[in-house]
Amino acid sequence: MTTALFSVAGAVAVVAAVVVVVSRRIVHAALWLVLALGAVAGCFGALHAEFVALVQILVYVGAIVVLVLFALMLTKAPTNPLPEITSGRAPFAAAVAAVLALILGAGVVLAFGNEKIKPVTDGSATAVGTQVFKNWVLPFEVLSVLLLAALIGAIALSQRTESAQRKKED
Amino acid sequence: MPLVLPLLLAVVLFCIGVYGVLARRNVITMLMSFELMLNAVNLNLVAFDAWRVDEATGQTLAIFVITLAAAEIGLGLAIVLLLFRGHGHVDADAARDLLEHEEAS
Amino acid sequence: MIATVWRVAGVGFSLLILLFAALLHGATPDQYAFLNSQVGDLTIGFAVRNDDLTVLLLVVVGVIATCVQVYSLGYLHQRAASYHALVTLFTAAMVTVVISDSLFFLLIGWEVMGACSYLLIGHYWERRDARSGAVKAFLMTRFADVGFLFGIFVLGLGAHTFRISELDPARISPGVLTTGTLLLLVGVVGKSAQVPLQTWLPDAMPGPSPVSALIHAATMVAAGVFLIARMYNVFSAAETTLTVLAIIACVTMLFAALCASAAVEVKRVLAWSTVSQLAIMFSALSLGTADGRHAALFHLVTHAAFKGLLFLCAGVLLHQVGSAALVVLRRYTRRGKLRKALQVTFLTMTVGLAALAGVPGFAGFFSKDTVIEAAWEKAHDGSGVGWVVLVSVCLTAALTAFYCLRLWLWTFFRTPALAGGIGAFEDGDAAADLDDPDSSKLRDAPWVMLAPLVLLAVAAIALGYADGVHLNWAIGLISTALVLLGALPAYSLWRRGADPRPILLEREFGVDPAYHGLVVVPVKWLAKLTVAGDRDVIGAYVRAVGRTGMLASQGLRRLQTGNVQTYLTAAVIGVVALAVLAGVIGS
Amino acid sequence: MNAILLAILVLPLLAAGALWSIPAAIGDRLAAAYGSVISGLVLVGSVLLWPQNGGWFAYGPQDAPATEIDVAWIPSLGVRFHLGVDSISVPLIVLTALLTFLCCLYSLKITPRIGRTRSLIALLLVIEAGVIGTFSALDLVLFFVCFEIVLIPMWLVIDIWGDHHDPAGRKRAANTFVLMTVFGSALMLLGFLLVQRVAGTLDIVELTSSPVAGGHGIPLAAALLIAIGLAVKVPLWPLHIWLPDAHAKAPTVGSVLLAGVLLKLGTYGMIRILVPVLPDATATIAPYLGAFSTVAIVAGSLACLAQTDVKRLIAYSSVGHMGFIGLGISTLSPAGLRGALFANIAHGLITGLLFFLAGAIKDRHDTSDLRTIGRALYARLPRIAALLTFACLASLGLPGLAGFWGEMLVLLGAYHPAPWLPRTTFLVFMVIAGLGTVLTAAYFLRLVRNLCQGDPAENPPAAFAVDLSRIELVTWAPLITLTVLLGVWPGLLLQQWGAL
Amino acid sequence: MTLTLTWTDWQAIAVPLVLAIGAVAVLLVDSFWKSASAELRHTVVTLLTSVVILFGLVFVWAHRDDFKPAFCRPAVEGPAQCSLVFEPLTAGLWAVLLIGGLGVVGLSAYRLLAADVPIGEYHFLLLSALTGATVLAGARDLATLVIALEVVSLPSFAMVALRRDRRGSEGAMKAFLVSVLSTAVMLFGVSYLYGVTGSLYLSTIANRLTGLDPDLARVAFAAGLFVIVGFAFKIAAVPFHAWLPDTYVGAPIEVTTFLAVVSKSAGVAGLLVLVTSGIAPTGSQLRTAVAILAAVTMTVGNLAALRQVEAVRLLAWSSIGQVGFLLAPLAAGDAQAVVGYLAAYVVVTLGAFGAVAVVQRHRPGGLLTDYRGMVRSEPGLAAALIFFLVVLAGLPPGLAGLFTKFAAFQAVIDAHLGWLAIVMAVNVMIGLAVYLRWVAELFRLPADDPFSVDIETPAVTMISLCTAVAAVLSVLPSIMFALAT
Repeated sequence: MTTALFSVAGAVAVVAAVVVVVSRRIVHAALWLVLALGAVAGCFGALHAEFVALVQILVYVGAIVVLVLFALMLTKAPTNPLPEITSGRAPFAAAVAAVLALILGAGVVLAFGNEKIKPVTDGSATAVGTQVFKNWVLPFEVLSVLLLAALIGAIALSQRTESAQRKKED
Repeated sequence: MPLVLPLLLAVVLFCIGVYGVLARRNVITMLMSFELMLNAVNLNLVAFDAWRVDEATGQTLAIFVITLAAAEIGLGLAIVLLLFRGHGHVDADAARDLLEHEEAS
Repeated sequence: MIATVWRVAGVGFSLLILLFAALLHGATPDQYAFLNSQVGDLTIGFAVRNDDLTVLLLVVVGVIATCVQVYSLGYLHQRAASYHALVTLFTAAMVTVVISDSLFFLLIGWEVMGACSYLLIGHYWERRDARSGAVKAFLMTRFADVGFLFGIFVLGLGAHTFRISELDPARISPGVLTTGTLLLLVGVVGKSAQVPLQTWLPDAMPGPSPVSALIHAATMVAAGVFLIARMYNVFSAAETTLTVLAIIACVTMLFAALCASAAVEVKRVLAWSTVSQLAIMFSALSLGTADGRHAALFHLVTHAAFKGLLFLCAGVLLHQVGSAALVVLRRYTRRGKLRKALQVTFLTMTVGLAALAGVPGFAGFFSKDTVIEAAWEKAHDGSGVGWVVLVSVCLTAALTAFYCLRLWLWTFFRTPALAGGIGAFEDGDAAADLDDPDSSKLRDAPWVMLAPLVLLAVAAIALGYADGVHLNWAIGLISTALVLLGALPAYSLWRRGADPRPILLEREFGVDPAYHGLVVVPVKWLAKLTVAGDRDVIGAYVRAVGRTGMLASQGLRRLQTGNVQTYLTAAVIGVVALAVLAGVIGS
Repeated sequence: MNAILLAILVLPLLAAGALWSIPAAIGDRLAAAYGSVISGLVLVGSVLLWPQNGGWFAYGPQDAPATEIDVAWIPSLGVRFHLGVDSISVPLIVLTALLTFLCCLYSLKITPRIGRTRSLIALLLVIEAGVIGTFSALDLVLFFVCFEIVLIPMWLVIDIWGDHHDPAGRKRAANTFVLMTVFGSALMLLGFLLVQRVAGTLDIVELTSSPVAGGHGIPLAAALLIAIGLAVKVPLWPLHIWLPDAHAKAPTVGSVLLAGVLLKLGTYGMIRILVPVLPDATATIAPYLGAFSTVAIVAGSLACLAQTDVKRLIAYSSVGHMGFIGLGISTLSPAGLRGALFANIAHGLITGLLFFLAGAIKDRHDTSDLRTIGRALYARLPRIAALLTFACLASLGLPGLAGFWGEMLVLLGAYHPAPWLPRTTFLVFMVIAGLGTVLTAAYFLRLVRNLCQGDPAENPPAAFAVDLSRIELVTWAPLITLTVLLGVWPGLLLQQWGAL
Repeated sequence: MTLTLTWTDWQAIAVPLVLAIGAVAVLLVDSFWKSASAELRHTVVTLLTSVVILFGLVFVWAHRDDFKPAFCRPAVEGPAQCSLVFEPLTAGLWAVLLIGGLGVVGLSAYRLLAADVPIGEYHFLLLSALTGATVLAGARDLATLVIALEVVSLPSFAMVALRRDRRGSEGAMKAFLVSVLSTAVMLFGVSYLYGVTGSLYLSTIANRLTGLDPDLARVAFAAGLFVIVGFAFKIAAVPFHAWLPDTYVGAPIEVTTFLAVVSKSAGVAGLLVLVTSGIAPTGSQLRTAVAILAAVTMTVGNLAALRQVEAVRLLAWSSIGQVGFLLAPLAAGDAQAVVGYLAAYVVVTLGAFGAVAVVQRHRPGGLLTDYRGMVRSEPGLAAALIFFLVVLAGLPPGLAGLFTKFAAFQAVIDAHLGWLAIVMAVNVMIGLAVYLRWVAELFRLPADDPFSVDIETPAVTMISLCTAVAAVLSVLPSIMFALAT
């Protein structure tokens, strides 16, 4: 049951991801990204990591993609297809990605080919919360510094410089 | 469920992300590809967590990674906007102001 | 001012040598070592000794040096300071050789002589022949000295001492003895201009004549004879070496005498005669007997007197006439102008040539007879070496008489066959012989130059009797006959105004061009090759490294495209490559 | 004594610092006078060290150097600040101090055209300190550090004060010099570290008393690396390629110090470190070292025969002479090693003199090209030409002058090498080296013939050509005196190394 | 589910905590004190930042010999698993990082920092990054390590673009993209390491890595490689270096200094922790990989620097070369040599960038030829700069550089990496050629218009301090090597 669910979600994720990176319309790509991320969240659910799946939907779909769309808007990204979304590098990039996939895939299959995941349901928020506050206090705190720094940094960068402001006023 | 299933999915997603990063010119699309790669990471973490029957260490790290991604994308988009303000576009491979000058001699 | 100081110092020093010799005369033989230091288990340092040989050579050196220094006062005015200083140093170096009891001390004198001769031969450095003659003299003797040095090593390590007086042939293994003496012989051959290292001595003639006198009579070349005499116990124990020495000596004496017969310049004739006479001394030494040594030293002394005399006479000719070439001198022979103007010179030179030729009654006659006698005795004992020496010396005696008379006649006398004489020495300008040069200013040299001549002329006669006359009449007769045998053809050729010089002899057997082709040219070629190798091979590698670095730098700059996606691609490829590479290296 | 040793090391450094810290406006003359005083003091100090030193500790029965300073420096790396002198280092220290002193004295009147004498003097003092440090270092790393100290100052000396006709050339020469030497010394450092890995210490005294045994494997690798590193400095053929350019382009005082002192660092290192610390491995590489040295003798001489630049010629002659020293070391015999040590000093004196003379000739003609200078120097500059002839004779190893004894002992050593070396091979080296001396004579005579002799009519004197000046006489007199003194009394030095 | 922090925990995180609090305080002071003049505000901010960092230094000095494991839990097997360990090595790394930070603060004093950089945000970001750096150096689990690395990186990129101009944004963009990719790669590696070993704690991972079956070991190797590569991006090891020159040139020079000093040191510190106490035990193939990285990095960095004509770009490439030298002892696992090298590198890089900043403020071209004749016109500055360059080259009189290189050689030789030692020897030569070009320019006389200005007092102070410290380290190099023991 979970396997089937996982397979479906996974297939959707892969298809959506491929569209994200090949779509000629950037806004479409962003929307397909929503689908891909949602599908991954589905996969999490199938693996009984419901809390992670929830956070994934909340943070990614709810926040990150919205941010991206805003950015697209602000950078006046054209909604119509672009003539040149990829450069001549694309085939080469594809080859590199394929080789990497082959190496990694082979390694993974060789290493974990016989392992099975037993369906256990401990993906509760309680377990994760316990972990965070019992064993992972330090990274959690550091993460808060990171968020703050990133926030302030983003704000600082988004402010107009005084000279630019003056130029605008002129 | 075989463990390789999520792992292979992660590999595929990761490599799609790599392809996107290397091939797409638009910085925002590149950022989206990064998100795909990070999702692959999370998939791995959750899968291993489920396999290990652990104390949800993997899931915890996955949560951290999601947060980290949010921070990254926030700052990244700020930089992208700044780039757009300066250059008028957001093409990664067209921003080449900093290319060094040829030696005079 | 400085020149005067050096002049006085020079004369004073040579007189000092004589005084020193007088003081040492009769003293008991003794040695004294000083400034020694240990190197490993070897002692390296200096030592002096005195014995009869030292005193004898000191006298010879002192007399000749005094004559030369005094003579030079009148002879030389250009750059006199350095000249007298060098002559003094030259003499001092010979004295070092003579008094030394340490092989290294001896070597110092030995090579300083070489250096001084180089500088003195090159005294007229404006002249091309002087420059090249000087270089040649130094390089050939230097080459020989390397052998000498190795000889010192072999003998010194073989006997575990570098003291001459401590070299005991009985304590040295025969092989080492032979090797060592042969190597020393190389040095001797070079220094005394024996075959095959003979070519430098005739070419050293552009030097000032007094220097030639010094080199040929008392220092430099005589040092070779002295050395073998000094180390006679060692040499006489090495049979092979003596045989080699005999062969070299016999070849040299004939070779040099033949060359002398064809030379057309007074000093060159004399130079070759020196080579020849030295070879006679060596042949006497090669007999390995006490008589032989005695004969050689006797000849050395008489030779010093008459050869010094002859070179000083040639110097007068050069000084007064301006040239010592037969072709020039001949022009002054009309009505005996030359011999009348330079009367003292003529007379003393006649004495000198007579002594050289071995005319009975003169010193050379007695000393040469001593050599022949020693050879005869050795030959009588059934020694092949003795026979060879005997025959060679006899032949040489005849040849010597031939070239002496030839020189004497062509220099001072007008050939009766005037017409036939034209073209005897000139190559192209036959009529030049008929020119009558302005000889009004031709007069004899000042007394400072003539006094040494007279002194040496007296010596060239008297020394023959100094040893006490104990003449073997048979040998005396034979040698007189040989002199006549040699003199007659010279006279008859001169009468006919002919001077046939076989091309082989005139070119001195082509040794010089051969050496040039075999040594000088390849060395020059190698030198060019080395420079090219440094520049185009070793240097090229170094430059290539530098250029590679620069090119690599340039290439890396190309990779820096400014395109961030190139960077990312390179990075991802780097990851894959690193994985593969580390896997390969690790396993 | 320790105080003196430390003083002669630190004084030049401090003095150089002080000289730099005063304004640039200080007169050239004053700077040179200052340098002369300082280096004179160092010279006095180094001479005072002379009588106090014991024998040659390296081969003595576990005796230590008489004068030594030993403090821990970097304990975690095993590096000590260990200085000490013995009879093989003191003569070299005195030579260094003497040449530096003479260079400073010379700069009183004669300086490179570009000026900036203050900095030049300061750099000379730094070089002096570095060289003295190398000669007195008893810790491998300290040796390495001092070995490197001289590089940048020397590089600057060549790069700034070098031949002003050829800026690109002098830059290239300076760079080649410094880069090759640095590469060599880096390899040497690797060798030192291998020694440390095997022996566990970097202290030369300890290493000498308990040397690293074994002639293959890591000791051999260490010996090879050290030998190559030092050979670059010596320089041994074919690593000599930096030398002719560096000498030809360097200013006079630079050439004098470079040839007189810096080259000795390499040979000193071989005698101080290679031979006693890695005896077995050194024996393994000795025949090769000897072979390359012999080639250096011949190749250096041959190259000299075809040179047209007087400074290059003298530079190449150094290759040949250093070849003799290398050969002496490779014989591992008492005579050979002493010969090498003696030749070190003699070469320093004679080549120093030669470079002073070449500099004098170059200054007077504004070129060092033989063809441009012309001939008949005897007529134009009789005294300088005479001194040049003297120096050439000394350099070609004329017995009775200092150059002879070193070469003689080296050849003697080659005739009788250490018993564990192949004797026949060394006999061949001896013969070739002996012929090399003839070639040496040949090129020096060629130099004299092409430069000093000649027809004065065809080579008119230049208007400004002044013969020997007083400062030149004063500067060169000590070198000449010592050359003669050591020539007639080699025991002066040989006795120092006598007690085995 | 109780959050309990012991006294040891508090002590161990005291420094990062104070830094973080200081960061916020600085931001608040700047934001809510708009009335003050720019100079006063800048000075107060600088002082506040310095005090915070100085506190860290004092703390480190006071506890230099302590061993404080923090955020621990008992492990199933082996020793306790801790997230952060304060030990002598940590103290040494923190000292280096904090000194670097302090130096950057000093070089960013009033009138030195570009006027269009907002000072509150600048110092906030600087302190945040420093917080991350300190945590990174003490981190002993992969989660902390990764997040701390991000805390170092993200503020740095923000700082690069803080001038909000074309060049800065381009530089930031390049650095950011590379960094994000590296984070993704590293996290991918972390996820596999977790999968293979089931733990994120370095000590546990190290335990479990031994005795894996070959298939898993292969995955573990790839994972470890990914993690190392993540750090290699941050420290700009070749071939992950290409962003660095562009970013260095694009950023304000003070930020470039920060990147070269703090950011890079933090990366090295993290890698050191990772390699020595975690994923790459002695004999691991990963060390070989690091050695290869070291060889390639130093060669490429030095070679590329050989022909640069701009001062900053030359320093950028040479810093890549220096990282190669840092990686060499790291591959040998010699923490002492790494920390010593880092210390010398930090001090002289600070000084060199300080000197370059002085020149660049007056001659924006930034070409090497601008330095022509400086020994005569600005002898003090020139002498300092020459000293720094010589230390970087590792030649006397820069003994600090020489001995750190020596220690690196020693480490490599002791680890039997002969080939790497030879590569290093070659690179010593190339590196020297790089720096000598610059030194030659300084000495070249006469120049038509030699550089000569009144140098700002804080710059003089900072450069003098760096010179003094480098000189002391040259005379007493044992100080550097005592940092990590």
